[in-house]
Amino acid sequence: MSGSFRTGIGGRIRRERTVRFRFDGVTYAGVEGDTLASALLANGVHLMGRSFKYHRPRGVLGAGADEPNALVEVIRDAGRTVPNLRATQVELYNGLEARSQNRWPSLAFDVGAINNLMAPFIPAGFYYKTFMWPRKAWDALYEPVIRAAAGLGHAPTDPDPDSYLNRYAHCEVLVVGAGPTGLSAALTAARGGGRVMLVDEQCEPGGSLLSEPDVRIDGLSTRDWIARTVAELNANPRVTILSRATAFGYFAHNMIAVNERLSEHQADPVPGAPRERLWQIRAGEVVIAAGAHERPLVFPDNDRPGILLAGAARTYLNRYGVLPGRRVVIATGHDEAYRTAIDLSRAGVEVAVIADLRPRPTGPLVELARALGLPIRTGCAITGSKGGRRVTSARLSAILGAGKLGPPDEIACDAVLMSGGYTPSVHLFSQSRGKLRWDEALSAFLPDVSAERERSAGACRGVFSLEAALADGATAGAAAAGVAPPTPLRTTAVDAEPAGVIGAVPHDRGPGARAFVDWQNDVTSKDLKLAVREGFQSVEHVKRYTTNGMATDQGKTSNINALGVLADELKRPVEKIGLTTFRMPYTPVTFGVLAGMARGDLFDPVRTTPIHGWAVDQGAVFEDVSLWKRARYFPQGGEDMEAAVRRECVAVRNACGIFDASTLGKIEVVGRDAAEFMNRFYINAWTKLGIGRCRYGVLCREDGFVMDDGVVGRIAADRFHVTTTTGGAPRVLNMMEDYLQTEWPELDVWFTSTTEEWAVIALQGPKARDILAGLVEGIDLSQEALPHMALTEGQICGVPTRLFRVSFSGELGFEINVPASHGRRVWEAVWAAGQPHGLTAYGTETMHVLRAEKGFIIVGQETDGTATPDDVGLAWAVGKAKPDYVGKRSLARPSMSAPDRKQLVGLLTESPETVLQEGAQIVASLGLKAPMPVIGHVTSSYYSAVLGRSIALAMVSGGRAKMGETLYSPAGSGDVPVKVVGPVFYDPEGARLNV
Amino acid sequence: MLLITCPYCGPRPEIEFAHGGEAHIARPQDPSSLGVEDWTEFLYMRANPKGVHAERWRHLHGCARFFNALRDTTTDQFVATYKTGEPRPDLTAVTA
Amino acid sequence: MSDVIVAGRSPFEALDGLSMPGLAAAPDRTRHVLRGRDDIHSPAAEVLGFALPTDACRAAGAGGRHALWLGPDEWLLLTPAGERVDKALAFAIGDAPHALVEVSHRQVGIILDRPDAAQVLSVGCALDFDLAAFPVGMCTRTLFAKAEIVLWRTGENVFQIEVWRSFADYLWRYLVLAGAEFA
Amino acid sequence: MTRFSAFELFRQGLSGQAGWKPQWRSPEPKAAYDAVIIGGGGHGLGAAYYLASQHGLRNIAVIEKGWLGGGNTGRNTTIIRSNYLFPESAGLYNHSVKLWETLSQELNYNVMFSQRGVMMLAHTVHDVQVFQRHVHANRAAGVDNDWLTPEEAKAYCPPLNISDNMRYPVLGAALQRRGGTARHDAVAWGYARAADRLGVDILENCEVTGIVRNAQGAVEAVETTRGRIRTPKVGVSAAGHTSVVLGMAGVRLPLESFPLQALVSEPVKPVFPCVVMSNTIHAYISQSDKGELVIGAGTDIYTSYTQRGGLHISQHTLEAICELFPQFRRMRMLRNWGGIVDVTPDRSPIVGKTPVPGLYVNCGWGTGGFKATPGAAHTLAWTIAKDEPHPINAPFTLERFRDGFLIDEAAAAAVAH
Repeated sequence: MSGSFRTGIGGRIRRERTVRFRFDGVTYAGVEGDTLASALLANGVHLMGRSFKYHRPRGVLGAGADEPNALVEVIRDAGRTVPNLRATQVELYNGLEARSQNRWPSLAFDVGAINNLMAPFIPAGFYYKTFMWPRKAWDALYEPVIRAAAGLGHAPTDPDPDSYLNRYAHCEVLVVGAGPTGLSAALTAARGGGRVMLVDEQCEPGGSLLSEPDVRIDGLSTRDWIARTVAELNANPRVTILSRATAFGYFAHNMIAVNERLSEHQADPVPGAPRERLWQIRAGEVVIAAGAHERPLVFPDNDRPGILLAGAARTYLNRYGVLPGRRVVIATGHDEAYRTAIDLSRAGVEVAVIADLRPRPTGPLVELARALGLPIRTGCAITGSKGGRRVTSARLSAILGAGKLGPPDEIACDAVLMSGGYTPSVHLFSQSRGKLRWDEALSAFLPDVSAERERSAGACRGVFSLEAALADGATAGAAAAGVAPPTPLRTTAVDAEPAGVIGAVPHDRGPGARAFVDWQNDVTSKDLKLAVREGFQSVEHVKRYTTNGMATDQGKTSNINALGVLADELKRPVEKIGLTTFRMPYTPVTFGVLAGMARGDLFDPVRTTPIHGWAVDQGAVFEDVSLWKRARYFPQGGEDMEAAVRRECVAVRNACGIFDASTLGKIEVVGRDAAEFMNRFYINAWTKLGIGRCRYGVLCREDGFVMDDGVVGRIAADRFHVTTTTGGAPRVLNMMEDYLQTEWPELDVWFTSTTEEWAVIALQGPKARDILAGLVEGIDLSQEALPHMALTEGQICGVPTRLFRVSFSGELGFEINVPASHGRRVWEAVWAAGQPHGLTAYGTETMHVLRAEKGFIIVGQETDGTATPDDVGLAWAVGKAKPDYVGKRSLARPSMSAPDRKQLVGLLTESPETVLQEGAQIVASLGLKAPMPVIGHVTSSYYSAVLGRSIALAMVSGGRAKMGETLYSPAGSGDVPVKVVGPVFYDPEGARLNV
Repeated sequence: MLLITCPYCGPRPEIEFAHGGEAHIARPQDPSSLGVEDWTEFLYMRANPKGVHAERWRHLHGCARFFNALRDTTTDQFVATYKTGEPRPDLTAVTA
Repeated sequence: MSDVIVAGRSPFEALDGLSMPGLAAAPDRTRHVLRGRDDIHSPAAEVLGFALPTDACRAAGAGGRHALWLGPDEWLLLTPAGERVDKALAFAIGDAPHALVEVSHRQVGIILDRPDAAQVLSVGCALDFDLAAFPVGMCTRTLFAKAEIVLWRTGENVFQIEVWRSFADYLWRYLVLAGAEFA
Repeated sequence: MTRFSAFELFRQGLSGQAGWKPQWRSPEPKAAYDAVIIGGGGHGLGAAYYLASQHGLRNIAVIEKGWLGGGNTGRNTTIIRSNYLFPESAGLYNHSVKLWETLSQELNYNVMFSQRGVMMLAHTVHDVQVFQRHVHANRAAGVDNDWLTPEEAKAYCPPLNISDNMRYPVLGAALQRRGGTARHDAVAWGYARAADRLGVDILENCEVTGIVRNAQGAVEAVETTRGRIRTPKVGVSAAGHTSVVLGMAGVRLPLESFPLQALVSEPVKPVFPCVVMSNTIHAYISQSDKGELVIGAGTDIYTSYTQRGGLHISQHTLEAICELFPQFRRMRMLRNWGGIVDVTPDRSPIVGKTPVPGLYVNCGWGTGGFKATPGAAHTLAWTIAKDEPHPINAPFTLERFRDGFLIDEAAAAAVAH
């Protein structure tokens, strides 16, 4: 019966273009222009899914973004699977493979449907009331079972190979929605000459007009009017139209996020073709023309396949040329359903009856239906349906008033088309934080007070008549663009009475009957009443307790009916109950498009130094330090890190090592008040620091805790070369600017980041001077001319250098600053010159060991944001005479000099081979059980090759008073005794420095 | 993403800025002369108002200047932005 | 010392030929950051041969020299490779408070010159590139994706980008990827 | 009050579930109470419950300006763990975890505490040092925390990408097996129902407009939109609004309130067995009982009470999620929301007395509030009842800022989440 529900003519499909696709393994034929839903309906397939909780068989309910039932997995391959797609929005393509969800073993026969029989015992929130005994069973049994039953489709199993794009855009007017209102708004706004963007979620502009073949606008058919309008807009270079583009989020200051689908609708996207694009649009003015969603009727058994929204049925007929059935019952509380009845009967479908809840429906549409001789029952409620995987009959009862119903009768049918009226789509308006008001006449919330430069137009603000909506759009577009509105367009549309019904339809089916409000989450009017009975009166509580409106359709079809049910139950007007807040996104948005291009290489910048390439060539192993890649060690011939580091350490101590220190932060502090600023900023005294001399600087936060450190050189009276930690550079510069700009604007000093101006080559070891001697020009390297903590400027290898005589290793050392472009060339020259001297390249790991042997701290390793300079043995650095510096006042607090503060000490294990783990805890006595009083922790721990034993630095409470004492470090293998010693393990008198 | 009007560069996207916390908290001229309560007040206590808030921003990835702003923390709408050192604008004047 | 600079290494080496029409490394330049108040304007103008731009986010230039306004007291001076103006400036400015720091090697220049240059930039930069909002001659620090750049529009479809050298590789790769959709 | 049980569900099922009574009353405010708790979230309701159940105070009220659990209780990613660095923090959070383990039974309300394990990923050498320090510190404090190799981490969480060619490869992980998640709304409702059963008045839609102090400066009453209520003791658990409420009593706090966003995917069948956190690249993810992937984003950079943040914050988090779990790139964000988190300078909470006699505060939880709900409520109740801190919340005083005894988990490089 393939295609047997397809009409012969009409619609926006191309019948001559057959499209083959598979659903649950069965091959079907559709046509170009179909959605998966319309193609299945054309094949007479209504059963498309199973509900979340009761696993009830479900057919398609709607025709668009509001679909709660027909959710499918679309599979291209293991990495290209998407769960929970609405069949109503999946554009058909050749070879499309779709699978129904939340059923086992098959859609037709689903074991999970057992839940349906259990329904009386698993009402809303049942899981809060049980699964508590025995305690253990929750982890072992209950929860795993609950989880297995939950969920809809399956997550993809392989990495997504597709790419996603990003675009920032700006326009004077953004129009959301390309239905009649939006098209009219964009057309008018464009005449203002500004940039206009028109975004629409469907595959082509037109919106509701795509389902309106017979109306004429301005003398044209809707098809021609859309074409003419789009053509005029496209002809304007200042106008951008985006289709398949959903405006899903409205953010502060008129930032609207739009998800554009680029290739999902194609049968064979070009390999590597981007899949989606995120648009972040900053708009001067926004016109929301988002339309409205049709409301289902809440009556018993209203969820059988074959029961769908009347407007959706009309869309399937008029846009897709598909008949929802052959003999239909129309159940309505709203005029629009009459259009469906009229169009269907004209298409040859038997309209068994139009059951209208309203006692005396009037108006042109009703009259038209009467004139066509369609059977109409007024004051008639639909009170049930029959059928298994497809509805077979509808149960109708006359409403006698006073809650009484007449005797029911059954009308055979293969489809029930229902309408409770239309709910304006106020999602985006609400997201923008605009205020809504309840309109009793329309039974709808409407935009009231805008929070942004925004205006709603057309159906999304309750203007439903086509002619009025066109005019409303034009007015909004004109106002947004600051132009005069054009003369209104005339149409041949027949208007419907806008009012409809909300809440539950009266029925006489007893307590067992289930009338669904939220189809996907299986929330019935009974569940809502139960919630109220249990004291959940806030609409947010009811939503959360029953999960009404929390399914993947986010309540587009259910929220207002739920409010209606609550209003009845609470005997309170709807506006007193209020509406749950609308949250972005309007429809679900792919993670990938939000992550955008930030993946792999581009996830984060990879910062490398000018010397990086050399280290790569040497087979260095790198580590990530903030955004930088730093060489950690240079293994030779299959060395592991331990072996490499021991070799590198010994080489530095006995000969010389070369180390890339380029990542260290550098800030040039310049101006006649430079010294004064340094005095106020760092804890040290700077005024007396001679030109050509260096000093180790320590920076505290205002709360007195150590924040950063580094060597500072004085280049000139008014110029300091400040170095910072690798990760701390931006923090320090920002803090400098903060104090200068907001606290001390009177100082004449400026800061410039020079981190990347200079490549820094650290040459450390007894042979350093010999190696350097042949490379420098006009620089006296002697101890007298260039002692420890001195600096000079000159040339090296023909390029200018700032040469620092500094050491972070305890050896004779130089830090050669050269212009970054020359870093590698100079490095290679030094490397070559060093070979005869046994020059060895070393990385950060060896650097850490060398400085630990000397008891030098690393900020962030010895300190953790709660250490004062004195705690880490840097009290000597404080400029005692200074009246003030950042942190001084805080350091004066009594607690900052409490004797039991954690203080930096050295630790030696009894066995020289035992290397404590960094982070290991320190306790005062043996054999303690947790929770135990901890008095400290190991901050750094290494095996020192040159000392032939392990060493550790630790922060220990009152540590400096515990010299010589034995403490313990609890470990899995038992407590490790450690002796407290000074933090300097190697060359304590510093003899090796001053040579 | 907020749109923030830098007093020097004009309206710019939020990602170019760093937030600097509450404005108009001047560091004492001579901190050492402050009692512990006053120092704690300066160091830590914040108004954190629900409503119009005077706050510091820095156009970090722009002109790099610190400046001040009045913003309603219940709507995130800016009332005014002004240069560091300028007095907090009189709201009645601004909103008039 | 321009010859030396030419002998220096460019951070683009790692990119092994990754390229895109209209994307090129700018010629080497000598760069300085000049900081100071109003009293340096006229002495600076004497040396540079044109007035320092004092309008926000505007560049000025003459004779191959350019000054880009980056902040109310901050200019980026670009001069042909090796043409140094620092000593002359320091002398001319004299005692007026100021700071002059060379940053020739801190950053590199990239030129984006193609009909859709503004669109390519819009992939990663949130600024409005409409000529009314970002006219020719405008310059500013901003962000492109996760990299801070100085963006300078030198023609309707021509942008000069200055970026710190360790971000150049990231920026270049990102621009090439961004341009791919317009290919 | 009907007791919850499978049997009761079945019994009610036979009568269309028609016999259930309200889970808590909606009483009119009395003129006076022995104690009043401001804030009807998990913390406030819990404090009332423990005051009633452990300290015998029955004549007390909880005042909520909106609906119960409408603040951060209903807006978080429900992560529960106690593997904090400093013993003070570990003590407080571990006190909570112990209470969580029997909370469903104690309240006779299934809060669905799921001890699926919380795994914190290390991506750098520094991370490794910090997390190994955590493991050692936690063990000494009696808190379970294990160090895992990348392979062990993958075995515990199969979807995890541990390949070396990631921008920030996984170098290891710290796993607390007792950590997990819970059903956030149920916590508020469960405490409310249990407190109500003990006589606590829960006053919804009742906003505090003033705190009245007597001549000695002590608390005397609270002014509300439902009238003045006399009480000698007021406990404030108002999360993001704490500054505003304490401002009514003239108390200034070291707090700033920031938007904190979270999001969920569409529900899918079970695919994610635990909780994974990466502080370095800002990704926090688990899967709810309903099947949604629950993802925590970071805070926006500015203070705000809008309960809304910028899209770029969620983007940043999803970048990280998609790197760690590239197979989730095609999953879709269903819902995104924002809470208001009150943050202290050391990212640790303030639980205890204030300068105003009779006024007690529980605030500053930043992103860590939900996991601490029972422990914070329990110790606040103790402090209110005895007018002195419980040993566990004693370190978390307001005075620690004056005296410099910070408990700085953030600076210790393990951002508290």
